[in-house]
Amino acid sequence: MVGELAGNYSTVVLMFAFGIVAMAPALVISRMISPRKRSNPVKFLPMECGQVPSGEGRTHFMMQYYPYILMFVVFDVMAIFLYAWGSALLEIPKIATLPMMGFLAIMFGAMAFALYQSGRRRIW
Amino acid sequence: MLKDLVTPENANVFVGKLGDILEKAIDKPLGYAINWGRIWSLWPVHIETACCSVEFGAASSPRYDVERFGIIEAFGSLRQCDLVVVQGTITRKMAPRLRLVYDQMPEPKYVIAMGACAITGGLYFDSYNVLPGIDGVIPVDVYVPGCPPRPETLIQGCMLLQEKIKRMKARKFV
Amino acid sequence: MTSELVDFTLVSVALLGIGIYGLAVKRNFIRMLFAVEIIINAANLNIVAFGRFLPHSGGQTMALFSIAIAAAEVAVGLSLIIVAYRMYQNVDIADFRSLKG
Amino acid sequence: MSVIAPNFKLSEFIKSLLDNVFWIIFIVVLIGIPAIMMILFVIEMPVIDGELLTPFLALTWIADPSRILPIVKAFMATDIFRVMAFPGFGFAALLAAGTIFIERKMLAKLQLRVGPFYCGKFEGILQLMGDGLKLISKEIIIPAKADKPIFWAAPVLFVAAAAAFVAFIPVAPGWVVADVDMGLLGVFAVIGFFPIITILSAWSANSKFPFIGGIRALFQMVSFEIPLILSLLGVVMLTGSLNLSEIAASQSSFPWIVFLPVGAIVFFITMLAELERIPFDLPEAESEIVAGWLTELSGMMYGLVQLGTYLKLYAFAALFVVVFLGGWNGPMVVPPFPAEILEKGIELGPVTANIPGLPLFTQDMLNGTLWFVLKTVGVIFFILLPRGVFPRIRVDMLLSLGWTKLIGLAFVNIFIALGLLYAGVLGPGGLQ
Amino acid sequence: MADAAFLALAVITIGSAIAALELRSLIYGSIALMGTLGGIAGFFFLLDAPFVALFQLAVYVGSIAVLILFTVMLVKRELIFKKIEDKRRKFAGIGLMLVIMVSLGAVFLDSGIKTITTDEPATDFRDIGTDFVTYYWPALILMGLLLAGSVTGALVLAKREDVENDQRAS
Amino acid sequence: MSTETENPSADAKPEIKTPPAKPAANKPEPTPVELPAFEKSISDKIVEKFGDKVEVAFVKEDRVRINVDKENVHDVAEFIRDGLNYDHVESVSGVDYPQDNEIEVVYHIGSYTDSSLARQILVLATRAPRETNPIPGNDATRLPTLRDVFYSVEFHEREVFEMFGVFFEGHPDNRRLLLPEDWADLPPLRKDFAIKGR
Amino acid sequence: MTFNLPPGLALQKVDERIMTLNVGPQHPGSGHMRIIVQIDGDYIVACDPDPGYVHRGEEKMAEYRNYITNIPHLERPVIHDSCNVLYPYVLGAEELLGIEVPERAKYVRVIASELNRCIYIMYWLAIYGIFLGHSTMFMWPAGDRELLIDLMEKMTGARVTHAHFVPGGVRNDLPPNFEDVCLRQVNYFEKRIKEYAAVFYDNPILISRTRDTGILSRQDAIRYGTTGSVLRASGVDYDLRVKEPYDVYDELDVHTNVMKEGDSYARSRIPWLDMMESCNIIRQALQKMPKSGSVRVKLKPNPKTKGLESVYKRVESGRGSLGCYIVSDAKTEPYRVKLSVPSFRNLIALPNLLKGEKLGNMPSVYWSLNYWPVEADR
Amino acid sequence: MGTATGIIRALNSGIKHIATKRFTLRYPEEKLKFVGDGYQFDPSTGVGIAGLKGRHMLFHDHCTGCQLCSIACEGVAEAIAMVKVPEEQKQNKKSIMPQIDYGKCVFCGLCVDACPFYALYMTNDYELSSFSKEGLIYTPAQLQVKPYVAQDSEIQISDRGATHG
Ligand code: SF4
Ligand code: SF4
Ligand code: SF4
Repeated sequence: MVGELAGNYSTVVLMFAFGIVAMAPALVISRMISPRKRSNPVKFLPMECGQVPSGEGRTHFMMQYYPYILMFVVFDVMAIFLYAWGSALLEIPKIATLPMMGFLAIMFGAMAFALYQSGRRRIW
Repeated sequence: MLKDLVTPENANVFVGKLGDILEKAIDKPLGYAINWGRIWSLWPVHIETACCSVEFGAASSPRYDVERFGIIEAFGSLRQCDLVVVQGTITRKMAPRLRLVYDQMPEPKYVIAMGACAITGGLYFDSYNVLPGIDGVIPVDVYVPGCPPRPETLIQGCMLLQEKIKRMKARKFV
Repeated sequence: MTSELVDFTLVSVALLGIGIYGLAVKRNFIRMLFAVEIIINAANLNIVAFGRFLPHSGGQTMALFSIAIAAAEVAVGLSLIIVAYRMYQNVDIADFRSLKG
Repeated sequence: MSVIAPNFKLSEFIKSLLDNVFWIIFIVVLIGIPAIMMILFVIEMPVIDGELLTPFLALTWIADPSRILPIVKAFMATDIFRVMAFPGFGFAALLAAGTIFIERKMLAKLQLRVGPFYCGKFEGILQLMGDGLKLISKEIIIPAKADKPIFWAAPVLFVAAAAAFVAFIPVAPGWVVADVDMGLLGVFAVIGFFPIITILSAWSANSKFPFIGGIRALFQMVSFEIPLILSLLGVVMLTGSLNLSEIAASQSSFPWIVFLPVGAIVFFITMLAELERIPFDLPEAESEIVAGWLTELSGMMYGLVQLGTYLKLYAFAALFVVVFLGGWNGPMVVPPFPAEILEKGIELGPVTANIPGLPLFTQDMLNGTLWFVLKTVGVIFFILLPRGVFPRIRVDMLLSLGWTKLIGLAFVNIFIALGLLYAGVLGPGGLQ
Repeated sequence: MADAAFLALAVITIGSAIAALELRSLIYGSIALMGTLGGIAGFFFLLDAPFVALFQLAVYVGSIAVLILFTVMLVKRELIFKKIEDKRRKFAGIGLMLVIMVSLGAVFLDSGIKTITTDEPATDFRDIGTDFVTYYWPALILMGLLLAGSVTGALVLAKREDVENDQRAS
Repeated sequence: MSTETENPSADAKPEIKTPPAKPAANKPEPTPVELPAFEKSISDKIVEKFGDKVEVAFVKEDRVRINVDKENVHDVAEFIRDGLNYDHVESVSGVDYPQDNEIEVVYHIGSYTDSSLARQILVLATRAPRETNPIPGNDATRLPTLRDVFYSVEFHEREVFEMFGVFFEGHPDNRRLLLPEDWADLPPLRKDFAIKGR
Repeated sequence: MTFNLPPGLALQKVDERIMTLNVGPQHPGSGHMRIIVQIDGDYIVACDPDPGYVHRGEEKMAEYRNYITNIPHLERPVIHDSCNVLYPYVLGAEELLGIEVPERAKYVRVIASELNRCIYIMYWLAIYGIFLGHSTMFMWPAGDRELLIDLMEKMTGARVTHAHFVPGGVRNDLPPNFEDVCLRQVNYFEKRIKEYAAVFYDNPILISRTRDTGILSRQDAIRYGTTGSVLRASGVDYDLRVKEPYDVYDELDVHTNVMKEGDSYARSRIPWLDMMESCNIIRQALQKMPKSGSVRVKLKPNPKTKGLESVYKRVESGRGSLGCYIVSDAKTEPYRVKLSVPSFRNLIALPNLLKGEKLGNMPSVYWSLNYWPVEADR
Repeated sequence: MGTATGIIRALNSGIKHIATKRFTLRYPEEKLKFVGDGYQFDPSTGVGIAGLKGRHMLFHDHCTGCQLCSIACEGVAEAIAMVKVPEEQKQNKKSIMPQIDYGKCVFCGLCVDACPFYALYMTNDYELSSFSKEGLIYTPAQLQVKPYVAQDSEIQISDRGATHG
């Protein structure tokens, strides 16, 4: 039957939902029983070490490490591809490892280049 | 009937009153529990104002170890703290910052004035740049005298503060 | 109503439509990327659905490849956006006409 | 905020209140009770052990408590119980709470001091409760320009994601919330949620330090996810399964750490990084960026994030145990339950001690749980220990560590596994 | 079981797809896009393809969404909330969408696939792995080349070439 | 160091003629109190170079004090650095003399590189005119900065500026340092700034 | 400094990339000061220290107090190094008042000063540990420091603010049996600080974090006029206890620790070596000290100086050479007291060292400068 | 390999310390032992007697009301104020005695040094925290009380580390 496997996974969703259902009340209860005082608008300013904050809080060009995120996207795919291969490894002929090695070699090349690029700090 | 009773304007009243009733019912036990929690979990904000911070550090050192009382030193952000230990002199440059730090902390919050400088200005009673005590800046709960106070005195001050919290109403503000 | 192939295809068609709408209407580069993602996902859904209902393991394999390609595409696309944004300080597609990067 | 009605009169208010009470009672009596009756009438009550579960059965339980057992047993078999209590949330939260307490005490001992001591009379055992009560009664400050929905949701989602992670962990044979074929992949999918929650929470606070911390957390988690994924591949290759229960069961004779120590080390280090534990706690490095992405979280929000963090810690430690240390496998130490004990209880001279809960559990399950918990606590100890011994690493060092050394080691591990497999040491023709 | 889940997923997926395009804030748009991707993953579960589903979750939600969020956060705050589009195009777009949806939907509903359903067991995920390295191995190598090319290209693109290049642009 | 000898002053040569490079008995430390001969040679070199422009206030053991006019202080400082091997300023202190209507700025100059000078402190004092109603930065209380000679005076001079109102011309960064941002009173270390109750 | 700014700075749009962070005054990594850093991504492109949060006007107030009542005041800038910070003032006042100090008092002073140096360094080390995220390294030094504090407390009756040195000697004699206790605890203390090597100084993470960060070359160290451990970590052999011995240091065998590297690691290691040296000195002094004798010259209640005179005295404190410039006129109060404090002198190096560093290096570089904000502000 | 051995050494050192004795002084139960009864000053020799500089103690029968302590403190913290006391103390002609405000006092002991009549001592009492500023002002009558002392913990050094016994 189509969709029978999905039942197994529903417990994960159930657990996730339970996490939300169990924890949201904690915030609500906390909001209910905690004292609140909004006397001073200063209170709601972003915290900046006892200084009245200046400037935009959300601008931060941390570009130095941006290549790592780019690499992550690609190599994540690679890693999970490897799982498809690795979990079936016991059943496939040994010769079939070669394409995977070729794939890995290509990826190693790419990774070496990417690491070299990301190591050069001047260009980011 | 219900409809014209609960208008948007007075809905808050109802909610508030309902809260009050609820509070009455569970006030005693809940208040006690909350106070108990607050007593044993005083997290001081990390604001060093002057040299008393040395002895504040000593109070959390292995020899005196304020963590026995649930006080964790060197806490990161002020948003999670509930105790200001004013560690000494408040200069005119520092005072607004101290006030800001105090303001930005979430309720309930407590203040311990540590050291002669924080209480009255101490040695610097006639200095041109030092405030005579911090009462004018933030309300103080416990005074811990000394210059600097011995860690024992500070711990005693913390115990006094615990006593004070025990007697406080759990919900001071609505 | 039980789950049938046609249900999945219909959902996929809806997503495709939405994606095409987004591509046609939006001029924000990032939004257009969103639209492309939606279209790719619609296609994946179809691939997997057909693979399931006309049993063939190739469907899932195709989907895996498709997702991987999408990942590569997004990486390049976002790099493009960054370059373009750095040049024009904007994400409006109209500004990118002279983009040569 | 609260708008008090301008012409507010107490008498009117009381009158209206009384009216309300009257109406509520009226409506409940007129509609509610029949409705409940009808629902009871319509809904089919489950049959357990050949007995129909009716409300009247409760009366017999009062007379004979042991008759409740089948029902409890049936309840324990449901998903709800698993999610809420035993292998799921309750168990994990209990262990997480224990972890926090142990961490504080152990760190204190390492640092030659006492740690929490006075709270709860005995060695500060209730310290955590105190902290929790305090946090829950603490004001929650939402920064003025914060993105409120995300800001509120992030801590809750963090706990929920951690809980979803816990769902994959098999504690004892058959005791797992989600017994799925691809548990390991599921774990990776769930881990992928944490960076998103972190960065969203950091962004929504609209403050500088959280944003820097969030971006750091993002870089860190994202960079270490790949060595994490790769380091587990060796085990998967050798077992040929992604099911965590099967992986655990496959180690009945020896744990995989014997053959794949490199993978275990890589996994341990990446685990520390994913958990933001001390050598890698850059996102919360207090001497640089205050408290990182937690800076603006106050009160219970902070508490929830802490809870989520420690749930995650438990889940990672458990994953380590399951994958590398053989999960629940261990010598049988729990004595078998003879039938007469189950039925009659233990005879201790004149008295007969009935062990009430015992029939609910099997020997296997108790033994497995025991070993599992022991191993997990051991791993948790080693997760906690670096906090006392190492300083914090720097972010560029961290990233280069993850991307060069650890990925390299992970591949070494993969090739070791491949070699073992093809040399016939392990796998179909080998030891297993 | 599958039906309720199917409906819910359909609503989530399509709703959040619309939201992803129409929400004012790009951040919320990204979150909604994550909803769409997750919904698709749910469909994959329903189609007994958990491997693909989890791959989708890990890759799309776990990494692509992160990358998108990160990029969106780099963009100036005003731009995150700015909507650039005009009315005419919008109506044309809606029209186009409807035409496509109706025509394709009609085609599908009218064709023979309407009745297709299956009782065969789902494909084991190990078959996929086997396929990968046996039947599809050229594709795998190609995929490797593609991924390598993309990461190289992306890095080369995203780096700030040199100073004067940037100055010319500004 | 000896390059300066080609400019002999009109005065009689100083009678103590120690070899300038390596004075006796200063390397091994425990030597007991000796006559401040070495110190005298330092002051003599300065006097030799600048003649009347400098005034040697005292020569004590390890300490030589020289008073200079504000016009010459820069040159003297340069000579002290290049000719005498002193390389850093330990402290810059202002002293207010209301009766003289002057503010004295005292540089304590020491040397790390020259081990024979290790225990020496050369005190270079100069005076700036003082105003009764100072407008820090905009009045006649000015001195040339020594920052280009001795980099280490940077923060010290900033401090003297805010504590005494002595403006150092040519100092790149004459901002407030220690006092609160909104300080509007007299510079506090002047004698006419009375602290409360005294 | 041979660092080139990231090329982004050359652009006109730099302001977008650059974020200004206020580090302090309420910041776990700043102490009582504010450092305004501008960061471009992970790199600090500019840094502006903003001290003065503890400026209490000690120098002004010293003009209103007589030579004795100044004592509690002048030790407040560095209360955990209070003997050393008072030392130059006391020496100067003795010279101005023309007092000869008894021999035993000199030895007591040396012991107190060395103990205090260790106490200071231990606190410094504790904070350095916490700045690097090493909580154990906060706790151990903070705890072991108490061993010496205990000694000082026996000796002077206060934990940190001793007010022990006075012009004319020390306030009170050593308590009975002090020598034995002192030897025992100092020996144990030395054993303890050797333990730190494994967990801290030889820890590979610490080494990789602090090596080659914030390098202060020899020339720069001299040019900025830095002092103390900062100077000696840059390869300049300069210790006032050797170069310009005061009190009885010329009778003791003092060894100067010098390191060549000039990076944060060297700057953090030198104080540790100094502590061992201090232990040695204490042992020597305990041995050589006259077993009995007067420790304080009796003074008139309000001593006066002779006339307009000035002295400049220096001692080697825990942070480096600490000078005190006293101008006196014939009054009971000094005319002007100026403390030339090492923290203030080392502060000059901070903006230069931080420029171009990574943000993660900020705490380690900052605190390795041996900076105590209260002292710098006075 | 240097890295690995370093890490192992650090871990080893950490684990070793788990077995070391705790250094903590459990303060409210245990209290430190000090030298003597507190800081005193012998006006005849001009040298103090070692002891803790804690709360002051005033001997009413020695105090003559000469104000010297107050004058000494003026330069320090202005903590001492001379107040009228009921005229029971025959020694004190002016019937004024010092009253000390511990919110200001810095425990320097200079007032003890200044008292020529051996009337002002310091004691081992340091538990002075209070809820209010007024509670910190100690009148002559309060200063007369000798504090109760039960202080007996000292640092003990053994093979397994230092403890407080
Ligand atoms: S009370 Fe004493 S130790 Fe504390 S800040 Fe003031 S002067 Fe410093
Ligand atoms: S101890 Fe010092 S501050 Fe306290 S009263 Fe005596 S002189 Fe004044
Ligand atoms: S205590 Fe001593 S100094 Fe003070 S008034 Fe009495 S006798 Fe005079």
